[in-house]
Amino acid sequence: MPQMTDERVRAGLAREEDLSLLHEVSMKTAGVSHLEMCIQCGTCGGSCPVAMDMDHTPRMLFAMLRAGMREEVLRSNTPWICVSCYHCVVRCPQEVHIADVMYTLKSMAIKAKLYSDSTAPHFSQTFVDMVESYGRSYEFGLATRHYLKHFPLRLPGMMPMGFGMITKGRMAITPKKIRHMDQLRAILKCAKQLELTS
Amino acid sequence: MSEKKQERVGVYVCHCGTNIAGTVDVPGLTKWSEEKLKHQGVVIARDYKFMCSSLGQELIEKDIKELGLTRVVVAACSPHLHEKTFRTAAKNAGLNPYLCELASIREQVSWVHTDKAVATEKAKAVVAGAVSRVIENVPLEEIKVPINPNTLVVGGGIAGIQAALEIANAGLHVYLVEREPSIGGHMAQFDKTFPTLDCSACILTPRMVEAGTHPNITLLTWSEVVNVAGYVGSFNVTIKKKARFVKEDLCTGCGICEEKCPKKVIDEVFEAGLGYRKAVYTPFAQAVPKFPVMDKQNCTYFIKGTCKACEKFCPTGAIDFNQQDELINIEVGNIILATGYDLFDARRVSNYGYGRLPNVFTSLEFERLSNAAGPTNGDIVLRDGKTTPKSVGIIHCVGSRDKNFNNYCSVICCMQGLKFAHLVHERTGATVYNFYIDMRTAYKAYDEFYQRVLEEDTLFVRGKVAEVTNAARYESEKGKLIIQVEDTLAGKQRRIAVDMVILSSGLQPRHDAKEVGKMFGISCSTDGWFTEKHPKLDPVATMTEGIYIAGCAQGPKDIPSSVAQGAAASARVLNKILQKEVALEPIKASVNEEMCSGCRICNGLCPFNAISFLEDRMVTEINPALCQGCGTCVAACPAGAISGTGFSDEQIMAQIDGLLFRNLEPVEA
Amino acid sequence: MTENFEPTIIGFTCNWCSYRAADLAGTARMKYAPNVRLIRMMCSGRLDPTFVLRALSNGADGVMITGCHPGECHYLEQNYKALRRYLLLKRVLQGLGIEPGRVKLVWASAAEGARFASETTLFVEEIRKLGPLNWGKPVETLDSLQEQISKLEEVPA
Amino acid sequence: MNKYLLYPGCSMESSAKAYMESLDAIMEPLDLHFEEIEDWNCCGATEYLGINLIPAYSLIARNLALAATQAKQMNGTRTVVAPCSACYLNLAKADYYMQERPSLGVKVNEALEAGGLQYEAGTLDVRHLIDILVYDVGLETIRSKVMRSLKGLKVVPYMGCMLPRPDYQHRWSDHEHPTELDDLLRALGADVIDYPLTTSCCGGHMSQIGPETAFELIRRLVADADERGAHLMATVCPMCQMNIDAYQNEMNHFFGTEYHMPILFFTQLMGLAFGLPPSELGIGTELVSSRNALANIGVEVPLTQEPAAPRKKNEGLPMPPRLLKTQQREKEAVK
Repeated sequence: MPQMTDERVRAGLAREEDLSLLHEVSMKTAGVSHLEMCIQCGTCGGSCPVAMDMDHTPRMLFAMLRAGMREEVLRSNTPWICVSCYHCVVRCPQEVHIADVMYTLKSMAIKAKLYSDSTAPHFSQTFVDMVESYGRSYEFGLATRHYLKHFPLRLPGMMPMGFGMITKGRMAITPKKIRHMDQLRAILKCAKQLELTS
Repeated sequence: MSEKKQERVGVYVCHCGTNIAGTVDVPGLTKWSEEKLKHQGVVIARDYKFMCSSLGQELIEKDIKELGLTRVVVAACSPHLHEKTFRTAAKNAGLNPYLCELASIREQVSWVHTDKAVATEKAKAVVAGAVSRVIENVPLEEIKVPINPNTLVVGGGIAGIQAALEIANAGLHVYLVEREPSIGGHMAQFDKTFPTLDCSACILTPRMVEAGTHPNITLLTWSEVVNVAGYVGSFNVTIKKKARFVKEDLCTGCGICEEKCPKKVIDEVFEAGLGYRKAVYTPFAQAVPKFPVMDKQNCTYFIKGTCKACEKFCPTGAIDFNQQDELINIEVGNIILATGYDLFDARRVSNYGYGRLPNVFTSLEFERLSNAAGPTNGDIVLRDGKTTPKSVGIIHCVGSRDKNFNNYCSVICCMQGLKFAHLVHERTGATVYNFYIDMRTAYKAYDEFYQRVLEEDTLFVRGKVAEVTNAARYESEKGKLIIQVEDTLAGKQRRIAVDMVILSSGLQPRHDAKEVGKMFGISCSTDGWFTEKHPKLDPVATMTEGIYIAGCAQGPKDIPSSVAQGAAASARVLNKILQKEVALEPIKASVNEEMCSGCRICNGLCPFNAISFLEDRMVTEINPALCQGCGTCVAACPAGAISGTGFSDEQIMAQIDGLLFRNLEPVEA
Repeated sequence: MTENFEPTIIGFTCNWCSYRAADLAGTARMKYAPNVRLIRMMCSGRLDPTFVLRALSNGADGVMITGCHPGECHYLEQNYKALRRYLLLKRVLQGLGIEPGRVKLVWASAAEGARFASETTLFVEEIRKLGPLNWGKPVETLDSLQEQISKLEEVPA
Repeated sequence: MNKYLLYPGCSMESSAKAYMESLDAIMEPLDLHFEEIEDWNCCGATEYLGINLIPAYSLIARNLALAATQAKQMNGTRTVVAPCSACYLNLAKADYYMQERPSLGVKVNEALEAGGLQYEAGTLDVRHLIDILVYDVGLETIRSKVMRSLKGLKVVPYMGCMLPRPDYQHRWSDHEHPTELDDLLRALGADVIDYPLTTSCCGGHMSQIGPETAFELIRRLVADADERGAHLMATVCPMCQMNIDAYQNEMNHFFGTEYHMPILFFTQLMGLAFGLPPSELGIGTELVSSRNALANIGVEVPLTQEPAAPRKKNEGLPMPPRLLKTQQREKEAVK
């Protein structure tokens, strides 16, 4: 059973079974999500600059969360399309932390292996791998690894750009590494443990 | 300790059907009270199905007479419900009503707890507390004060006008105070009124004229209340009558001064910033009173020292540049506040572009735009003053139902939006879109109007508009306003290009509502509206005796409800006046001069200025007429020289001990 | 032990806001912890700190003071005075070696029945964590009484 | 002028070198002093948050922890400056959420412990570079340093999204149309264009994972700027610069358009206005050359080697049907 942060729930004023999936997402989201407050007004779906490429608008996703449609939600491409521009967040009349909920749904989808297109999750993972091994992002390694895997066709078109970036000294061929990598590793190791227990 | 007292206490426990008996072991509680509280003086404890019934009351009255009870505790519902009932019963039986206490074991026990044993124990504590307390009660007499038959109505909008007329027609005198140069309020600015679409001015002006000419109404426009002293029955109010620079006794309202005045000013108030007025002006043709006012900030004479065109041309010599503000003092018995609302400032919703995109209008601007007496004589045109829009988008809930601005629903916006849709359709034939979150048309003949607008092919989109922008993405959008919204019923984001956008802005408490509330001694809700005494059963009275509220000052509402409240408030006032005198709860603080050390700690504490210091005798004195009985000074007095009736230290200390079972008779082991 | 310990709490309420909030919670049949026993005053400004000390020394484990939200006081500004006294009182309690957390000031308007209910429940939990306050518990001459009280406390919530 | 702690962020050393160079260049005339956070690490950009909550926030918090310790040694400063909007948001967000949700703060600190660090949320003030320039240095000072006014240079101020939103500490004039950048550019004498898309998104990481999506967003920005007759765009964010500069060429091929909209960092424009030579400001490292744009104010940009191997026409990417549908859908919507 998901533990309840919601004051009303603790005071026995709301029934948890109605809210379980909603609260699971709420609990896994940084900050206080206010997810249960959504009034389905569509401000988010209207504000979204990339709604046209989403299979569900954020609003629909929240309705589906309420309906407990776990799989449909986690399969949706919506969180992966989200560009976290925070237009919806500042406009939402109910102060729902929409962008952060999207991050939560991504991580839930990855854990449940339910994402439809692997490009985005792999990109994130590659990026994270770089960071975990160098402590810094490493654009060249990232670009080459990522494009070879997902956009081989795109490479020729990218060449002049990549070439320009390198000649203009805007992309280093070799990665930068932080000094106390050991410290960072220790921190992340512990953090991952905590992630599992929470 | 309380054992010394020899009071004869009766305890009466109510079943309230199963409301109490369902969760509390009533017979057990009764028996317990009789045994465990005997030493406190409980001589009888009874339970009954419905204590508040006439039979229940008779039961108590009978015991008081026959068993010679000197104190009564009724364990039943909240004192806010039946305290009066049982105190009256006590009174009928010849016992001072203030020697009867209520112990709330319904609202505070049976209704909020489930476990019978636990609930019963808490009920015992509550009763024990009440018994210990009642023993410390002392007989009190209600304070009677006479009611001054005059009434003050603040705010000359439709609610205030209605209230004033009701009282005046009953033959009693009313002072009607209005901040602006004319009465009429927001309603005077409107074009049509929903749902019947009758012309606002046509139905309002007769009332304005009646109020302006009524022998029982003293009309004080261009005036503001600056101070309120006293209490129900006899308020002393100071009103500032701002200088008009026009002698009302000489002015005929011919309007020549306005015609000749060379100074043109944007009219931010009546024309909502969409039209112009002169430096000397009457805000609109049907203004009541007809006398113009001079706006000192903009008058050429006051700025440059020359001009006086108005004075030169005035046929009756009514212009007086030396007029000063004057302070008027009046005595009234009751006050009705009908101070209305401010319109939400739509510029705060920057994604709707008001103030940045010329063809975005507010609801009030549109009212003036569509008003035949308005700046465009009723032509609905774009900001350029000539182009008629081919497509118009009306956005609901602007600044309302939004935690970033106002949480509450502004009530009128939906119907207002529908009215605008109809007017645009009727006058321009343009395509009209209405963007709403929920369509709220809940009132007589309102939904029918919604149906009518639907028939007129107005396009409804369910979704809170995300943004209004002039950044075109496609040729078809160039030069237009693009409304971006999720059509939540289609589940798709849409971009709708229109020529004109109207924001159905919400209502807000007056910017100075808090200060006004403070001046009249009433409180505001978290949203800033004046708080009524009871949200359902007492919507026009306030917690302060003699002060009533009506119209939008109490919360957003439409014209019918404002009128109804105006009338309701006046009815409450009339009933007070007819009673000739009013009884005040005798809960007051008083100073024991022997004990007062004159430290003056209490002096600064009273917001009602009831506390004064007698320099000659070096002691503090409390004026019972002004004291409201909050008890702050009682708690503050280091010498314990101030005592508060009804809630004395003795009573509260005793109740504490009772609640903690510290008054139970020790049972020998 | 603190798990099954049922605290006894005295609650001071304002006649105009929090007492009505309690009534509202009742009318709405909202369920909350039964440990708080209320005393009605005309205003939180009436609260004499000695009331709190009296309650704590006579067997209460905690005291809840409730009043109108700042700016909403029925007597205009007296709840601010309550606030000042409350802050002072917490210092005094510290001096007496009592956890200041045993006294809590809560704002609740007449409309906030739900808030009153949840705040009450939360406060009871806080006191439960602090454990019983053994100050001025009855002496042996009243041991029978003590029995009674402990009996009450055994009753499952 | 008191010292600030600087969190440069990864891109300042690579793709946004020009930003760093120009910042270094203007610090002296403005008497600004930054102290770089010792051994700072990547903030995780928008990627880590989508994978693991606690690790993501621990990664960010390490920087805060290091900064907090370093701040103690300095003359009581508590301000961390981030020139990159994404870094700024991540740092600010971690600091804010660790307070809003104490349980998160506890866990993150538990993780930091493993590295012998700890951070008490709220200790630091996380601010963006432009915030410092506009509100600490002040427009007056900036105006006084202008040697070569940018008069005649039509600029659209592009704030991007992650700077003014969600704005936990209410630092910005507005969420939708903030005026900080406009005012700063005006102070430099530039002809500032009212740009309705000033806080619209550049596509962020979508240029990497969903190019069609990103290209459309880039198109909107560039097209509107072009429509309003801008010579160039001014930005405060490396990611925005990267997307609009580096991907503009690809975007043009994708839509068959021929936009040429250079985008420079506001610090580069400040440098120019302060009379510094373009070479010191990393001007010329942009892929969409600002040469012609800057010619409008008589600034000579030395020719740099243009990217070689111009692609053959037929080499463009196949147009995916998805976007065609989209455009139809959008058009219908307009009807």
